[in-house]
Amino acid sequence: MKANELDQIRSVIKTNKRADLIFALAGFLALMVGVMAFVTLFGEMLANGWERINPDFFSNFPSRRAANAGILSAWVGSLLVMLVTALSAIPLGIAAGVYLEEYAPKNWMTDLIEINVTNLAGVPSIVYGLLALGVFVYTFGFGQSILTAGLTLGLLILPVVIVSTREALRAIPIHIREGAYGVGATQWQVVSDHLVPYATPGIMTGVIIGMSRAIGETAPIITIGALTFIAFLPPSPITDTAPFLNFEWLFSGFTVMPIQMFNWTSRPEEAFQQNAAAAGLILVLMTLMMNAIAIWLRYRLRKSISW
Amino acid sequence: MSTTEQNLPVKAFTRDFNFYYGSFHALKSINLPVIEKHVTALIGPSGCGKSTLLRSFNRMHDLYPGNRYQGEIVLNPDNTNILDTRVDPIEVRMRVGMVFQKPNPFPKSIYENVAYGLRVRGEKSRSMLDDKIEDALRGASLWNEVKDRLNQPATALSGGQQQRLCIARCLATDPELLLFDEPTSALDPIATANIEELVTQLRDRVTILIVTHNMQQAARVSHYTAYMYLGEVVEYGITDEVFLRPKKKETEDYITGRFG
Amino acid sequence: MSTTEQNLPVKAFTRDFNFYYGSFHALKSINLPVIEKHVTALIGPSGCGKSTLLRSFNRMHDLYPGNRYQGEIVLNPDNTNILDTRVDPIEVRMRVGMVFQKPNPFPKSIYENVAYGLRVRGEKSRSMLDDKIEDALRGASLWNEVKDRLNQPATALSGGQQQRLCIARCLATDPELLLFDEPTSALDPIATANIEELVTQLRDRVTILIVTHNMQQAARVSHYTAYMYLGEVVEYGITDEVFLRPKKKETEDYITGRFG
Amino acid sequence: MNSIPATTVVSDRLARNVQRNIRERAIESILFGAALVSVLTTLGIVWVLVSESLNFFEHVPFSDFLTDTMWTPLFSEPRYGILPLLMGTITTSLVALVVAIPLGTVIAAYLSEFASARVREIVKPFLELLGGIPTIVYGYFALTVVTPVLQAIYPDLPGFSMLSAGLVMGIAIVPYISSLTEDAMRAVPMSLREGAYGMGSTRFQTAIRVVIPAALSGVLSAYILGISRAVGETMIVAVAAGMQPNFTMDPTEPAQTISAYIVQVALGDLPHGSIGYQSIFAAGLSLMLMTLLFNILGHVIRRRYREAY
Amino acid sequence: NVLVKVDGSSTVYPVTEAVAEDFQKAQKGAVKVTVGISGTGGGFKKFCRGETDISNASRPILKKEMEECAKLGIKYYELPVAFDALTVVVNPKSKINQLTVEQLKKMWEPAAQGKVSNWNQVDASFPDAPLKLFGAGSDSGTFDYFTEAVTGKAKSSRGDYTASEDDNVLVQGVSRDVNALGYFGYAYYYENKAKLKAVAIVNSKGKAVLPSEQTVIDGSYNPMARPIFIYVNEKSLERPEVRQFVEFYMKNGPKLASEVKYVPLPAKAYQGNLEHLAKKKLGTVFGGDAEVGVTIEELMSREAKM
Ligand SMILES: Nc1ncnc2c1ncn2[C@@H]1O[C@H](COP(=O)(O)OP(=O)(O)OP(=O)(O)O)[C@@H](O)[C@H]1O
Ligand SMILES: Nc1ncnc2c1ncn2[C@@H]1O[C@H](COP(=O)(O)OP(=O)(O)OP(=O)(O)O)[C@@H](O)[C@H]1O
Ligand SMILES: [Mg+2]
Ligand SMILES: [Mg+2]
Ligand SMILES: O=P([O-])([O-])[O-]
Repeated sequence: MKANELDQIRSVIKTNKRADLIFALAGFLALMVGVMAFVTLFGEMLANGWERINPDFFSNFPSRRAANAGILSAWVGSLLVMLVTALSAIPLGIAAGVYLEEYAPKNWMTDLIEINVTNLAGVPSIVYGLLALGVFVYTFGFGQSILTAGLTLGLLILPVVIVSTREALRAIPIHIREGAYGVGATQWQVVSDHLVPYATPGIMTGVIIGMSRAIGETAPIITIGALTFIAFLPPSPITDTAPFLNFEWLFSGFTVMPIQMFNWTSRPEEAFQQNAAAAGLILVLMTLMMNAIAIWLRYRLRKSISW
Repeated sequence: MSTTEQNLPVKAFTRDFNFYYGSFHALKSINLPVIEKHVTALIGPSGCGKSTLLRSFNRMHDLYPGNRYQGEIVLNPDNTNILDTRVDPIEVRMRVGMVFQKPNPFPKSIYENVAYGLRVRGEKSRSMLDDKIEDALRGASLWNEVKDRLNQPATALSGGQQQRLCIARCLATDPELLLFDEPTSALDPIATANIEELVTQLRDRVTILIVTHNMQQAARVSHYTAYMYLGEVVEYGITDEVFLRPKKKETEDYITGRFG
Repeated sequence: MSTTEQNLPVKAFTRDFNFYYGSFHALKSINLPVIEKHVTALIGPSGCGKSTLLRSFNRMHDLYPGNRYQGEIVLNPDNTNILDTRVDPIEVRMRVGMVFQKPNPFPKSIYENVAYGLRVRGEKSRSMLDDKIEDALRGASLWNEVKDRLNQPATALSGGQQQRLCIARCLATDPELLLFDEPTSALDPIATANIEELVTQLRDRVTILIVTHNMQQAARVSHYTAYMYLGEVVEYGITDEVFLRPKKKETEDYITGRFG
Repeated sequence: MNSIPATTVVSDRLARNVQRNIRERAIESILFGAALVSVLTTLGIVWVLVSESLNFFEHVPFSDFLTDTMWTPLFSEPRYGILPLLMGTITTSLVALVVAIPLGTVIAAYLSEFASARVREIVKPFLELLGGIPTIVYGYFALTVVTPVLQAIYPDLPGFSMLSAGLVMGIAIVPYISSLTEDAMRAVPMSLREGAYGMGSTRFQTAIRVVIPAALSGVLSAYILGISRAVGETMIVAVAAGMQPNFTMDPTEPAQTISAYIVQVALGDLPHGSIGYQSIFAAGLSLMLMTLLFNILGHVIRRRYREAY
Repeated sequence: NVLVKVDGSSTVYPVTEAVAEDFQKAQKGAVKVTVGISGTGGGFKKFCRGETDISNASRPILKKEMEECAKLGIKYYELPVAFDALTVVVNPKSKINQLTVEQLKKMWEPAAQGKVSNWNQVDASFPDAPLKLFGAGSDSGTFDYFTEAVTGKAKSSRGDYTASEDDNVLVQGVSRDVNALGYFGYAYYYENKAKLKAVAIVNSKGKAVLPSEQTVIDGSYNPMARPIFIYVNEKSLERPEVRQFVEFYMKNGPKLASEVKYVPLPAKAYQGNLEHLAKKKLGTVFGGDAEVGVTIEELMSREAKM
């Protein structure tokens, strides 16, 4: 290679590298925008709401006196709603995911279900609220209850659970299946003894991400009309007399964290804004924690994958 | 019991067996005997249909849509055509075990891996399980290496150990016919030697059909060899004959490395 | 300009070259010349380090973290140690082209694939591009097959055509050294024959270093062969010598198929 | 050897053992039922939206709905033109996308092609966390932080504006876009990158000329998902955009989106059966049709630009 | 299941909520009270279907609603619980100090939509500055009352203003915009005095009056002062927990109303309410008409005549 050709190459590289550097900077800046947004958002809430976070805040009912107001009914409500959400979405989502991935024959029906699931994932949450209002509240007569809210959010996260189930199943290599079939297992044995257990971490990741989305959902809950003053807890699901289970709570009125926050922000007294910030902070921390668990699970999964 | 010309018992054979992946005719009129308690090797260039034929013996193709069998694969002593619609593929797989190219232990404990076939058959007695598992692991020359860590995950074993575990998994259920699909191609030379050694031990106990792309291996472990090409069995015979005095030009070309 | 004993010009050579994947010592003290305008083949069992060595010649390993070079790889005529920290890997790659095991055309048109290297070098003149692209495609024996559909996506070509396209992509930028990593292992026999034919044509124009697991191929296309084993070059010499009169026992075992 | 007639067996996943067969089929039916729930959900949504909308359109001429430029369904002289809500929805979404698409793409390209594995491992989860923050929180962030900042820069900006809501919505959507885009870019096989680097490309050239084109369908789907999100996003606009059906596409004006209207009405809990109640379903139907349009577009794009590698 | 269900007006909500909170505490949790916010109209809808025990209302029941209730045979007690002063506010920097109802009408009537967009269009003496309006959402009693008081017809309003059920959003809007004008309940003004300026409203006697407890009680803050009510289902009142709750309400009403910045009625009004219950005086004293500018005195006399 002649020296002048080499020089030419070098000057081209120099130009190319300048673009490279500029883009790297742009990328870094873009990242910083995201990070800064988060830091400001979090910092704002922290600065405003920090003082209100103490044990009483968790054990007090909402009150007209900002200083006494707490989130007891809100977090218990969120917990119970999430329970219904989980109990409806997890089995349904896993079953549907297993069906689509392992059983579904290739026909129009399957195509329909698949397209449908992808579409549902893109339906705005407020539309689920309308569904709940029209079907659960008025047609089924569940009223503005924990059951209504839980089922609504359950349907909302169903596509997430289905998709993550399918992805987790797809990640299991075909030769694991063949190994199991090879020793004479039936399809259901393969699914229940192998596929679902091995897919569990992946499915859980999806479930938790779905739940963390559900717990912060405000619009559909507002739509079913759950904006109320609730200074009591729903009946306990567990009783001390047989049959030890009680389902009255399903039909109880309720409030949830984002609604409580929303409620407080619309109070005239300035002091309630502090409560709202504190509730928001806790809500964000709850979702962050759930997301963190999901991310950690996925990380573990990626590390321990050994087939 | 049917026998070959030399009056050896035939464990299984195919008769005018054809196989189609959808419209692709992958196997053409295969007539192949598998002699009992001997090793039969399938050799041939990549894509010639070795795996396809092997997998037909335990109806592995049933798992995927669009595949089609035609003709017969008969399993002795009961002279059952395992392709018959009345025959349950699960039953076939309970009688015919398979070891795959890549070791595929389940991500469970070593114990549970070997126990799985027995559990599928409804075996619950712990002592019975313990016994059979020990036997199977001994049969796969793995017992000494794992006896102290039966509850550890199988995936922690080395590749060669995993493959022997997969063999143990099959042995535990006493298969009548054992299928091997290039069982050493993912293994290092030492592990390969171990598996070959194991196959030579097993051949007096079970009937074995093995696919290999390594001709030396075929020569070392098998009694009979079938050379396949483009979905057909071009030549079949006693291994030494096939390797030293191939009857067909294609076989010779392949064996001498002039092709493939 | 350095030369071998036979006074042939050396395009590149390694001197005490070691390579580490993290803590794994993959290449050990490699000293290998690559003779100009000739084909050098790297052979050896799987995992012996052929690809690792080949990829060092255009610093492909820089793309992954934790890799470490030690020693020298010198490129002539300017006698540059391309491993020198002051040498820009991009510059090295502009001088040294590489063709991979699996054809990897970019998801662009045939034309744009071949134009890519020129565009990266800042070439904008359309007529210049047209000329060079035609030359390169002719050089890769692909021109006649694609000249009427230069704007179609490259991914629509057959595997063998794709591989020749990848070769054209390298040729367009006039590389001083062309690296091939098992360029035919993903191709059918006819496409393989085409590529081999192409390599034999190219060897008068460019310097070629080729990895192959197919010994017949090495014998057919190369002038020089290096046999590698466990990260070392065990034997190096004129191809016919290495194949017919190997000096080392390991080489002989490998070549006669007694091993691997 | 007794001869069995030659048979043709088509593969069948299920056992033929009768008892086992029945059990396996029963299980399959149950699983199928679960899969059907998603279809029922869609049917439920369509039924609710369409039936209530039909009631709505008994009172409101369809042409008014599509052409009137005022939306005051709850007033004494109600007007039922969806256009102001539609424009609000489109404008806020556009503002959001102008923020989210470039930011998301640049971040994705940076993470996938530039950042070290370590940086990626740390930053990606962080971005995902950002995506998990409830939108109501973002809403107040827009109102209490972003709007005052914008007003400091641009004093004429009203206290509620599509600009502020759109910007924050954009930030809220960035994680979705960047995460999915990055996934798509990561999925591009290393062999293509090696091909590009082997030709002497810089990272930037590799990213722009090879990786993004190769990942195009994934990248476009990510954008489509972002658009869907923006169009359907509710709480941010409800809190920060001003709840004012405004026939304008000027982002510095306050406005109302379709979703925000639904929340506004739902907050007051309209009596079941009234025209106001029906109006939220008509609005919901419009929203649903919009997102459906984008979903279909997404399908088409995925079909058309399926990854070629 | 010992539960008292209350729903309805957002204006009345703070009072009822305060009562509910203290009541539940006093009962040590033996009785549960839910207080929903459905707006006055939404509340009556449920009330007349028998879904709730008590309905909060920021205006008297209307003819249509009375008919609804009658259909299902639902009878009710009408109990005024406090007065609210609907407050018109502007930005503290605004030069506007007082407004007439006429001027308000010019700003808010439907004909103003898209046309009246500058303060000087309302009155030539007002500054040449864009007019930015903030008001209650169209589903609330506040909206009904304001439109009735200003334009003479309930729900008759222009549409191009920032509407929110969340009054804080309105507070934010007005406090940030020099040219803004908004209206909402007195409590929101009171809590945000620092950020807002109340506008004096020229009353029927031609006097500009600022909202305060005093001006509400003496009736001079008209027509923007309005009574707020609870309506109690007759059947529900037979349940001890509902009766206890209502009695508790009347006993603690004055204290709690002023605590949440409403103007309590004179003590004897609450006493009168209890007597109505005792004497089973059902129905409304308003005859189903939307009325504005009822003073405390008038209200009291009507109640007495019942
Ligand atoms: N699932 C399938 N669908 C369609 N064709 C297939 C399928 N599996 C394999 N084939 C084709 O059938 C032929 C035989 O494949 P098979 O896997 O049996 O070859 P093989 O001899 O085992 O090759 P190898 O040595 O590479 O494993 C090949 O042409 C292959 O492409
Ligand atoms: N990225 C990596 N990290 C760690 N070890 C690696 C990596 N890539 C390869 N190795 C190891 O380095 C050794 C040499 O690998 P290399 O790919 O160069 O072998 P090869 O001779 O090309 O084999 P083949 O014929 O299978 O391609 C092997 O032991 C391999 O396991
Ligand atoms: Mg095979
Ligand atoms: Mg290699
Ligand atoms: O909630 P309102 O009092 O405005 O009806």
